[in-house]
Amino acid sequence: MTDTLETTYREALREAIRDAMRADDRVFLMGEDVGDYGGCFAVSLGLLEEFGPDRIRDTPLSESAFVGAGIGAAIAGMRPIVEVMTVNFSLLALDQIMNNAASLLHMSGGQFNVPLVIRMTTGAGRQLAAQHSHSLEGWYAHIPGLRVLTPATLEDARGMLATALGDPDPVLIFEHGSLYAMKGTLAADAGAVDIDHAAIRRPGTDVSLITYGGSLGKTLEAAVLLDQDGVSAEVLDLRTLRPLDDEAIMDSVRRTHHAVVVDEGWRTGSISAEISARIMEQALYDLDAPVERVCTAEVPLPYAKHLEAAALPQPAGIAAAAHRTLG
Amino acid sequence: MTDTLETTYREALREAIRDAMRADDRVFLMGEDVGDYGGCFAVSLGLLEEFGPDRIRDTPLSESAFVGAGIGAAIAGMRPIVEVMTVNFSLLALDQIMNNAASLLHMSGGQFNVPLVIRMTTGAGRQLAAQHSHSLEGWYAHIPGLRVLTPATLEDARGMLATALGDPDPVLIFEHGSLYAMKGTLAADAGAVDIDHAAIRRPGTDVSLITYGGSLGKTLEAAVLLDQDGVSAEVLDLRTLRPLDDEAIMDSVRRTHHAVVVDEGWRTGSISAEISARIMEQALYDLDAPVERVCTAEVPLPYAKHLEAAALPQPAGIAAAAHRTLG
Amino acid sequence: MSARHTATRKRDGALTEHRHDLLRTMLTIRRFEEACAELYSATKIRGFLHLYVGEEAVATGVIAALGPDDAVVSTYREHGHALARGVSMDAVMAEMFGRQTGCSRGRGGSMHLFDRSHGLFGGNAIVAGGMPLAVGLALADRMQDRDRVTACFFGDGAAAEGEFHESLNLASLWHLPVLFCCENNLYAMGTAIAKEHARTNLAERAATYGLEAAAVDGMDVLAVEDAARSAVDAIRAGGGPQFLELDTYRFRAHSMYDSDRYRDRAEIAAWKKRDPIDALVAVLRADGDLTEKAMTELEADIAEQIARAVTAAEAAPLEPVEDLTRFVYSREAGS
Amino acid sequence: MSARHTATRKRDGALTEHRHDLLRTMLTIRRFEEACAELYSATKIRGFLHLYVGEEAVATGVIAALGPDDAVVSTYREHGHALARGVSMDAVMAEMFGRQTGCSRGRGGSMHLFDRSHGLFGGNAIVAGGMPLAVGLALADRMQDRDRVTACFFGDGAAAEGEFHESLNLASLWHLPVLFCCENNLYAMGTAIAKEHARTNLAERAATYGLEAAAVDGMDVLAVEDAARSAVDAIRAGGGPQFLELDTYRFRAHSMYDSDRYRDRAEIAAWKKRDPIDALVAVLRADGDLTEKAMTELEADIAEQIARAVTAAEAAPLEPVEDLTRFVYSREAGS
Ligand SMILES: Cc1ncc(C[n+]2csc(CCOP(=O)(O)OP(=O)(O)O)c2C)c(N)n1
Ligand SMILES: Cc1ncc(C[n+]2csc(CCOP(=O)(O)OP(=O)(O)O)c2C)c(N)n1
Ligand SMILES: [Mg+2]
Ligand SMILES: [Mg+2]
Repeated sequence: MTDTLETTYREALREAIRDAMRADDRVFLMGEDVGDYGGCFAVSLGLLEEFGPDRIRDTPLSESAFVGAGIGAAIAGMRPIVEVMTVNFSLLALDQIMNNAASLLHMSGGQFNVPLVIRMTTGAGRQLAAQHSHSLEGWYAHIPGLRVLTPATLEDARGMLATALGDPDPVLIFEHGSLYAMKGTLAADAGAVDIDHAAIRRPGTDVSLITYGGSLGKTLEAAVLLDQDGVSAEVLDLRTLRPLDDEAIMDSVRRTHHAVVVDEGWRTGSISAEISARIMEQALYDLDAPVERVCTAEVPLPYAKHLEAAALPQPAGIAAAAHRTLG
Repeated sequence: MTDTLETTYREALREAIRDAMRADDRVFLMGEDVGDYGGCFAVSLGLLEEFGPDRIRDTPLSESAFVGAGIGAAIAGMRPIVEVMTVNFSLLALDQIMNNAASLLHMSGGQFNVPLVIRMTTGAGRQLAAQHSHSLEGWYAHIPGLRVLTPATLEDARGMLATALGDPDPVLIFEHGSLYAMKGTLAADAGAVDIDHAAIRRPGTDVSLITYGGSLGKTLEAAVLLDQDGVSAEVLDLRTLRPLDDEAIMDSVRRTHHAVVVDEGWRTGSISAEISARIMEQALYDLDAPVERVCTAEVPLPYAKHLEAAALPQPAGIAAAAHRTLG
Repeated sequence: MSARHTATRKRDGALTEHRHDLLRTMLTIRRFEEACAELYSATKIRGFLHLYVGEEAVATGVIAALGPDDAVVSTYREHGHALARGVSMDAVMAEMFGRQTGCSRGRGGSMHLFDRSHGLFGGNAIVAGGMPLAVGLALADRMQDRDRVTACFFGDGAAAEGEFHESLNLASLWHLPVLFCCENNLYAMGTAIAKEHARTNLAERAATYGLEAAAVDGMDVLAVEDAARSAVDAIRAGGGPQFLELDTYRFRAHSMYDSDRYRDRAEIAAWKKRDPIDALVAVLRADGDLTEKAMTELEADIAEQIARAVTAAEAAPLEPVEDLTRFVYSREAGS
Repeated sequence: MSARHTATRKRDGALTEHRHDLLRTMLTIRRFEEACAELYSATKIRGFLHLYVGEEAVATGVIAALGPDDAVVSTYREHGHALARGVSMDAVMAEMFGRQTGCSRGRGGSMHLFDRSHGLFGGNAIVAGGMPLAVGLALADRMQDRDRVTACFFGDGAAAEGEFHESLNLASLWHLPVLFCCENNLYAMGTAIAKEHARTNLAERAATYGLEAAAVDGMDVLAVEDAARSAVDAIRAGGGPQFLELDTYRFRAHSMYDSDRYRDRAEIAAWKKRDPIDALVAVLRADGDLTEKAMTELEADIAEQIARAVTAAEAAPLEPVEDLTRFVYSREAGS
């Protein structure tokens, strides 16, 4: 077996950027505080020193302009990695993402593809309150023309960027803020990973727990709780929210006949609703019970620790939902 | 019975605005070209002459600033009706809508409610191509703190605004671009309507066709087609997308045991997914078949008439989906 | 000044020919759009149709100053830019007809004309939405040491959008090769510039971002070309972005839906007296460079070209419905 | 000049008292935030914590010039604005602790302090996000003939956002009673102003929207108050919006997460020599208006007030979890 190294989600992301920049000079990183500051979550720390201010490019607070500039640069032959500090601020650039990045190829009858990667932090859990805790990756998964990735493991943090940069079309990568400090081991030669398929992170036979991103850890904890109750839960990590891997989802549900979708987005109109609807459409007769959804309470996330914790999906709640499906 | 008058959806909206402005000087209309131009879809035509430029207020092309100004004005005692020309451009104001309008009440611990009404045109069908044809009302229905209305009839065009203005919190009203010219008769004394309940627009016993806004007409046409095939379709007009009237939805499904959701939004992550998921959660055992969804193809809407028509929900496709659920 | 420079430059065959080209371009745009207006009423063309009639000198003059490899980013009012850039009229007309032979394969229509081979990057219908894109094209050129210049067209109304501010600041901050061309036709749809901007001097506003900025008579194609030429030369020489405010006027309504209630008839009439095509014709006549005959032949020639384009568009195939979801992704991915 | 004006105004009891109030306010903010930093390390306060240390003269001077009914819109760095505005320290501290007695009932935290009774409209953590809101407050005041002035605080980085451009244009175009207060501390997080703006003279930029704009020494509370007072008077007299660039510096990192790698230690040291509190103390001492004893008593007084606030916050109840979804809607609607 290949030797491994101790690392973190943050370092894995950084190494992925470093590799990409070394391999291809068309690649550059652009965003607020990616350079002198080292990245608001320290992902790009040290890269300025290696690659210089042209390729580790600090931008003004102008989300719409620098995301749009990334789109233009991609069309003109570069391979930009645009970092939007958090998904909350990406609303200011949403017009550019939907009306330009996602639409140009089709509007132009196939002439202008946009090989752009946009990275942003998503999610709650650090008491950052209502304007800094959104989970809007489900919204982006609604947009034709985009690919949406949600790395939840060190392997994916390390490997998804390279694959995304190889994609001829815009790819969004959502990094959950609670994952940056996650420690673990990674194969020393870890590299590009497939971004087309969901992954079973824990096999099981009684119920399928379907999740992604920052909720994977909590869902695995729930699986442990369920195991203690004698319930064998399978945990499916979607990895990619657009396009969804229907086959993997249905395959798991057909084996377990019970499903719980865990999603940090607000429940109404979340990606969990899409998954639930697809399961009904494609596997209704394999279900022994309605698909359950465990989502964030429909409230602008409050600062107070106990209120925020109560608003977010938690292992006990996930386990309870699984028990409900099992009746 | 009260006497009636011939009118249009456009005129009904205009009369509603006129009434509201006459009844309460805190009410004013603000947006691009609402004054001198008469409204991009002529809804406010003539109101400038009656109320003057202070209360029929033309704004610069600054969606974020004038929507935000509407929020501030609402907090400070006015009752603004902000018109955003179309939902496509509302992306530029989405940060203000989500992070201020929808969040201020909660973030402030109940101190600052935002009695604001935002009107915008939504939808496709007029060959306006990719940047002018979005149906994003489903997205807005995802946001806690907002109310989302989709008037599909003359009564609702005439009556929803007054009720919305009476609401202490932000209300968004989506007017489908294809409805403005819709003609019909309205009670001369038509006024405020309830905005809490869905409405059965055509009773039926075999299948529930659940829809809203610009798709209501097509769905009613589909019901006629189905009737010719001996299928009795019930057409439920949701009217309000947030909060959804679960009771009305489940009541219809429990009677027909079959459901088709018709939604002009792109299928993945649309409001139709939420409705489908809720039906499974609340009425699975009343269903004789999976809930079907008829949505817009997942493509930036093309200009060419035949391509656009093929991308959008159509009566024949709706009827076919109903037949599929009936097996 | 620079305009006079050209006008008085010792006339030679090349100059005469060049001015005739400018005239042909402006007249082609004018007649093409007049035809489009009729085709719209005949419901052959649908969607939104924004005509450039009266503003032809702007696109014609600026684009005449660009090199073959330069880039153009425009708005929904871009027929003139496409034709001036040399995009085939057949392809533009076919696009309006929604045909497969259209320059965007019928998917874009009037508001979304694209042509990679001519460096036309659209056709953007979100006001100011093309500005960040232009900044990005220029950023890539700078990073790849290309000496391409990107001309970015937008209106006076667009200058009120946040993206105008962000884009000018970014281009100036990063010293990017963008020529910002503000087509100031005094109205944003029905809103007069005085209701759009607290200060209506847009060149002055632009200058505060540290760019060279000038206002030019947008009804004088020679003045426009000269101003654009010196700006483009300076940009290509590494001087950073520049801004031109091109003062012009649309002779027609904002779009085919607009009943033009907000403009004073006298104002319109006054501007029509400054028709950019008449103006150039007058200069050429004064210099004895344009005969009646030449003018008649030119009109006939253009009329025939348009007729051919219409016939071709009528006959052109539609994109098969099975291809609806083509070009959503470069590879045929699903969702 | 206007600063000298105050400083040299014939000293009387009222003036002495007023300057002591300014000192008390600045010192209260300083000591309060020093306590917050410790409480953050002790994990009593969580989330993002942005300290105002070094910038106290700005909030103190501007807010001293406001009337009791005026409005304040601030950012995530707003402890100083809240305290200067007279929001109870107990309520602010309790908010940081996430308690029910907090000024936002524990839902806002450090970045979202609100207090209707003191005209504090937040506490906005989207950079420049409060600017359109301030314009709207002023619009409502104008339409309702109230003579309220709205002071809108934001940073140098915010001036790069599109909303800055849109908001200044709108306020000037509509002649609204807004005092735009740009807290120019030379950095937007780790990005120096020269990397944020092509032209770093923000007052000059603001003036191009047609507002009165001036740059003021933000480390001199008397200068700030005088500049703000004349601006507020002019605005209240119907003169339209004004803009103050307050040149200042944060002595601490951007937030508790920031290791401050991007600032030169010498630069920080130089600015610390201009500590606004020391500066005012020096003036008072020179005028013989501040005894050692008075200073010691003031410190003791503030220390005790903070200790009480901490104790009260510690003891305060938490909002019951059942009330999680309260205040999503004014009426208890569902979704
Ligand atoms: C962001 C956005 N808001 C509103 C519109 C609707 N709209 C289309 S053109 C236009 C006026 C633009 O005026 P200007 O920039 O001066 O360009 P002109 O049409 O005069 O050439 C408006 C309001 C839009 N397309 N995009
Ligand atoms: C729209 C948006 N983009 C990015 C951020 C992250 N962020 C928070 S504060 C800040 C710097 C703002 O600088 P400035 O406006 O100068 O205010 P200062 O912090 O210096 O007081 C950034 C980038 C944000 N909160 N909102
Ligand atoms: Mg214009
Ligand atoms: Mg700053």
